[in-house]
Amino acid sequence: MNPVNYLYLAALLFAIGASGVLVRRNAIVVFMCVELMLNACNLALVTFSRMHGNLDGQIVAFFTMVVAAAEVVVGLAIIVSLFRSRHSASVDDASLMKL
Amino acid sequence: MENLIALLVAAPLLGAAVLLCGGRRLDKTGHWLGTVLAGASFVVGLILFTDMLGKDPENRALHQHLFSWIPVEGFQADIAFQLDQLSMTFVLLITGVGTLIHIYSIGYMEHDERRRRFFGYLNLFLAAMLILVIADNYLLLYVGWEGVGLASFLLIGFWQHKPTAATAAKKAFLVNRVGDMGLSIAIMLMFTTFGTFAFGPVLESAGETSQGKLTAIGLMLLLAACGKSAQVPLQSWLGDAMEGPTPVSALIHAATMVTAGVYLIVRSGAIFNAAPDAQLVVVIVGAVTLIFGAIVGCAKDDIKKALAGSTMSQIGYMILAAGLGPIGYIFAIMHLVTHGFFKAGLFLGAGSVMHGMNDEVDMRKYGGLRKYMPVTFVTFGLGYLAIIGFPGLSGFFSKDKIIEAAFAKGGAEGWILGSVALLGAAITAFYMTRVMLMTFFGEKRWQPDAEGHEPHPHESPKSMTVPMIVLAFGSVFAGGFFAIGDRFVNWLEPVTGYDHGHSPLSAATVTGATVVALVVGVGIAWAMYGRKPVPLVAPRGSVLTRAARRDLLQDDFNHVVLVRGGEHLTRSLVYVDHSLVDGVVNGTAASVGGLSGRLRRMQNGYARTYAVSMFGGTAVVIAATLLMRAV
Amino acid sequence: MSFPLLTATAALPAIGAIATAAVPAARRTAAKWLALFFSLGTLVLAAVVFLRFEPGGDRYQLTESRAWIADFGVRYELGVDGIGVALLGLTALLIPFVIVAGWHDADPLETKSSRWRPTQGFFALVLMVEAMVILSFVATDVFLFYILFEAMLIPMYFLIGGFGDRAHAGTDENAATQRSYAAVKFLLYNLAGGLIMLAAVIGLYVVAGSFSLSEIAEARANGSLEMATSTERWLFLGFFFAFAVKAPLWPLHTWLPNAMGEATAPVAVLITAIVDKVGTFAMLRFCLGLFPEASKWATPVVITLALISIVYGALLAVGQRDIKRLIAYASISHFGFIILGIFAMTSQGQSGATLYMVNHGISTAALLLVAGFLITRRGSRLIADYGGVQKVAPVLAGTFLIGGLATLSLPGLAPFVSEFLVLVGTFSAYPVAGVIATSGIVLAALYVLVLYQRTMTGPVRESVRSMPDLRARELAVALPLIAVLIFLGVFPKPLTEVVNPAVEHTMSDVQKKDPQPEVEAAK
Amino acid sequence: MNALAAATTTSTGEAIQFWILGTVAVIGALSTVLLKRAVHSALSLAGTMIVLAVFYLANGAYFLGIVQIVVYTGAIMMLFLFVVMLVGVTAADSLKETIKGQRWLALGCGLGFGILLIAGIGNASLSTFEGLGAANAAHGGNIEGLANLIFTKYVFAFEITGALLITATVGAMVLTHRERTERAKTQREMSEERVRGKHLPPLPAPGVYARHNAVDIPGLLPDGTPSELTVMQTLRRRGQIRDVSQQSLADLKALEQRSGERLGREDADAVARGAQSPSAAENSEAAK
Repeated sequence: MNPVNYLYLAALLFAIGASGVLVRRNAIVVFMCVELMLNACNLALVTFSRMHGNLDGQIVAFFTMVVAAAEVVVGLAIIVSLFRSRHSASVDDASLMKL
Repeated sequence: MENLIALLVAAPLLGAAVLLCGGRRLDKTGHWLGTVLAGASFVVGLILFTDMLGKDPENRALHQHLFSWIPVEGFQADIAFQLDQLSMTFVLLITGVGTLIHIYSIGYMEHDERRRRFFGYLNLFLAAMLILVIADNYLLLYVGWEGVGLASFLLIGFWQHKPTAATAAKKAFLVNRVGDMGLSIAIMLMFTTFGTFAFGPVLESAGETSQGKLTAIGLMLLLAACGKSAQVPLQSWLGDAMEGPTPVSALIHAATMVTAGVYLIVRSGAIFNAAPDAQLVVVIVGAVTLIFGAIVGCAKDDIKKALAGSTMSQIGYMILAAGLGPIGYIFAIMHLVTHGFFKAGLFLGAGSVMHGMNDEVDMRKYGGLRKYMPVTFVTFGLGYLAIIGFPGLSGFFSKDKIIEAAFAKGGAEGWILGSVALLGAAITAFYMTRVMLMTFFGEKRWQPDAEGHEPHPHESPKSMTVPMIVLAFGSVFAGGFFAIGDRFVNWLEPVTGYDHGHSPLSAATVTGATVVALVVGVGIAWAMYGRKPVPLVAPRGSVLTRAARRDLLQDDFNHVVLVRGGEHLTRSLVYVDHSLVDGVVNGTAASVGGLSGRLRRMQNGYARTYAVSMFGGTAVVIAATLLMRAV
Repeated sequence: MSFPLLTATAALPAIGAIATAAVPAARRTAAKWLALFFSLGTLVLAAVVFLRFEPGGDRYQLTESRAWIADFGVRYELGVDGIGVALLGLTALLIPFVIVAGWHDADPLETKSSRWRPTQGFFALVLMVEAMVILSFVATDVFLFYILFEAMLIPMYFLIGGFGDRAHAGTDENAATQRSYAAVKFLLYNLAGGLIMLAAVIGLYVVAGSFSLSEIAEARANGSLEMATSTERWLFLGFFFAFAVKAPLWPLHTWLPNAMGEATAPVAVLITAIVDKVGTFAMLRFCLGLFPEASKWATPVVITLALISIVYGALLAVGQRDIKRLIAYASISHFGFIILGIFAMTSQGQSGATLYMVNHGISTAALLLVAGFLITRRGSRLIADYGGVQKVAPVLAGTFLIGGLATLSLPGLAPFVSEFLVLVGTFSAYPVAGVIATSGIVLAALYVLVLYQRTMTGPVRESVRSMPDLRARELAVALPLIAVLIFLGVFPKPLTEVVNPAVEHTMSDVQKKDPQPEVEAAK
Repeated sequence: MNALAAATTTSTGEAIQFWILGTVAVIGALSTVLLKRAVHSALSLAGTMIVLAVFYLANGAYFLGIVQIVVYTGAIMMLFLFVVMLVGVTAADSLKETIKGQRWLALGCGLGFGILLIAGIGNASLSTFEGLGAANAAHGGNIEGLANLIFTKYVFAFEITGALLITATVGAMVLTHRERTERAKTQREMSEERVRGKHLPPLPAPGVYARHNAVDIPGLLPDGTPSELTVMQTLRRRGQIRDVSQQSLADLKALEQRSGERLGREDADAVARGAQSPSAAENSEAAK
């Protein structure tokens, strides 16, 4: 087997995650799908690192994780405070962008 | 001596500037200043004239180069003057008659509160006219050409509160502009053909280019002359121009400005000599106008309009003569000068009559005035005798020469032109006799005006009669002085050239025929207006008479075709601009607005919908990138 | 590097704009004097530029060059040629008159609160426009020029939309709607043009690899820059479209009558006499300078459009009922002449076009400002509301007439010189076009005289009976302009001297020679 | 490339591991998206992440593999679970789509995107790979190698990431922190309020008449209507009160019907009730 298969898997996971973002209305689940996409990217990065034989890919994946952690913290805080004020975690309820 | 030339122009120009900018302080003295400066210009002209007489005939021309006016690559226009015998003739005529008319106006305009401005305009006219005749290139001539047009506009519309005057002024300027267009195209043609438009080089090398070009230049110059000199088909403004004060009619619309066309053609003689086709058109225009003006003059009851018709006709003579080439140039100018005297005199006389008759212009309301205004009667009468060509007076000599020259043209052309000129002489005698009889003879026919003031005809003040007397002297003696011993021919020959021509008829025959024509004309007029009383209201008259009263319907044609047509054209263009040109733009805007109204519905406010479009967009970008790589 | 004179000339009004805007609300008069002071200072600097400029010297003089956006090769490059100097002078000359003529145009309405400061805003915007226009006349970097070309729309938009005619000021809802329509139309037209130009500017950079006029010219001269014919044509069209909108050329002209009709007379002067000149100026400098081959290729079409502009503008002017719209259409006709002169590609035509820009600026300013004084007195722009003004206000009528005569190019006044040069230049290259254009002089006489006759002559109308004549402030505007018109009409040499060498450069850019006169050629 | 220790295939063991765990990962991802309840989604995602951690290890990224388990699966996913609990663990999403065409568009986009990515990878992929052996060995191991890079080449990014984390922490606190707009009540004030209020005795407890002791089931008033006062404020806000009054009535009717059937009583009333019975049964099912 060639490690390229990992990349195919990453692509698959990324597409699934993206579809989830588009389909689900629960903000938490949407958020989880975003995490899934990030993880898929990380897998790709790690695989690249292996394919090219240097560690830069892993470093980037590492930073991604850190940034994802920060993002999750803030994102979940937003969801919580949103839930407090609206009593709902549905992304469709916050449709104030409409004219 | 050359440096004096600029002074000719500078004096009246200064007068115009001071009088027009000076404000009310000059109201009391302004007219004197204007008159003195006009006189000063005349004196300068005389000094230059005496100087010129002292020189060898071939080397009389003076040149003065002031400064380079428009220096542009390949295009040199200078402010430079040239004073030769031809210009000199005009200078003396313009400043001389001009000064007289300034003096006359002091009396005539005495009661007008805007007299100062009137004199300012007159001075402006003198300056422009002088520039016109002493310019040494066509572009500077053009400056004077339009300058006199402006002065004419201002003076015709001097009584601006009268809508007719304002309209007449506008009409005069517009019709003149059509002519000016001809002049500017002629100048452009000269520039592309000769690379210059100074008189010297252009006229010297006139023979070196194709006849087609020369014909084109000639026709364009003729168009200009038609505009300025009120020749068919651009004659319609002259009759209306009589709305201006009478001294203006005398100076501008009889003696000087309207003859500028003749000057232009004579000055450009070299071009016309080399373009016979253009010359032919010139004589046709002259001949047509000669008859046209005369017929119009026969039908008018307004004394000034009758004289205006006469002016048109007389200028027709001059143009005719100028179109004959070297045979006629000198006689055209000669007739121009004598005409300047007697026509100015006639107009001043008419003004004097109007002055005494509460500004009444209808000759049917005059009659028997010779008893009330003896001086006016005598001077007007002498002018009358001169214009009809009474043997021995000015008009006789100059007109006789033109008729002779027309016959001398030779061939069928000569016969036709000569006959037309003779016919014109007869009609001239008719309508001038009519004017004379209706004004000064018969019973008095005036009546109280609407407010009950009955006119009290009286002789005019000295300031008005003196110029009239001086001009009457000119009308009597100038022709004889010029003609006897060929003085005038010798004077102008170095400039215009002279060709005696071969007349099929002897000089005596022509003179006899002229006298016969004169007698016939006078006789008919006497039969119609002298023997029986003149009706107070004009009879209906024949078709021709009615058409002639309306300027032979030419104005109606203009009105229907040009004015109405123009109005419709502009109105429809305004509509087109608003709904078509602008409509396309507004329509585009409206459709964009509608489209965005549709597209706006896609903005439903759901973040997920926006996410779909982002995601889809990304997919498209990736697809495009891959495709680009694949290709 | 020596003293950056050009930067200073452009910066002074900009500083003036900021200073004027900062004047407190209550000190209105101080703001006006401050603006006037700065505009006069700019005039002095412009005079210095004019005197320092050596007609026989380099093509671009008083040059300045600094790196600006290094990554894209954008430089802050200034320099004037003769054409730039002439137009720089025109701008600096006219702005003080605009300010004096608009002295009371932006006084606050009583209904507004005391913090309302329209006066300061008005004069600051005028100075801002001046700064941008001056800079655009001296910019020799295409990108810098483009930025200014677009940026000057912003103050103009506010001047048109924010300061309407005093005649209809205040409560008239309809007038306010009309005004904002005009302002938006102005903005949209010019933005559309500008955006297309932006595409062409970028395209030019891609092709030439530089924004600098001098570098591009050099590359062209030594053959290192080869533009494909079609590329050059597309780029030319992109540039030309923007300039044709600005100029404006038929059929892109319809914004001008709206904008000039709704704006106050001084702002209308700003539009037609100054800002629009950037369009025609840019045609000369950029269209002809950068794309000579494409310019020659487009000449027949451009000349046709210019001729249509001349005749069409004049005919529409005749049909107008509104004084300012009439003058606007007259301007369209005159812009037709300018563009005709530029694209005739003869020395006379181009010199004439350049002089025309200057002379048209001055003559239109004279006519329009006096018309503005008239409109302010009566409170109406309609020709039909006037009649017999000559009797009650002779000086006003006289100055109006002289302005009108200048508009119809009477010899002796400045516009004649330029118009005749344009006609001669056109005629020598394209005789038929020259003849058609000449008919414009008849039409010009028609609309000017009709306007004069209907407003100034005839019986005195009741509504104008108590109309005062020109006041000292208004005379201070009208008389100097007339004096300049007469001076340049009689002695245009100071202008032709600086313009001629620049025209020679342009002629060598397009590699054209004047047609030789027939007789001389034969010799 | 071959000379530089490049390989074309991995070991067979890794291949087997990939195919098995890869399937698990995809199934986890799909259930994350498709399962109704947030808790189930979170758990599936955690599973997928653990699989990914194994893949990291298999790819030679030992440090990241561990970090993935510790930080991602351990910390982040637990955070998710906390929030899910906070927001309501029982609330199941309705999977009915409300935006017209959204689901098809999303599916289309997802599929298209996936196909494009896979096509792109397939287009660009190498048939050989280098392996991390040399890179890991260069500094004496994977962690040392990473450390070497982080603290030299990427030190600036690393510092900024630190700042980001701090900021995120502060941000989370700020976002969830509720500013107290009034003074906290003292015990005395609270007791006084209680005495003055409507309810002198303590609030009634939930589920008084319920069939089981659940806090989310309101007590029924004597007339059989549920009293919201009996349920905790938080649950009330979340809308997680389960109304059992109707359910118990339905149960009662079902009981009556069943006994009626047994007794052979058949009237129209009973038939009508019979139609209701399945839904009632379902309700009772859900209550459990």
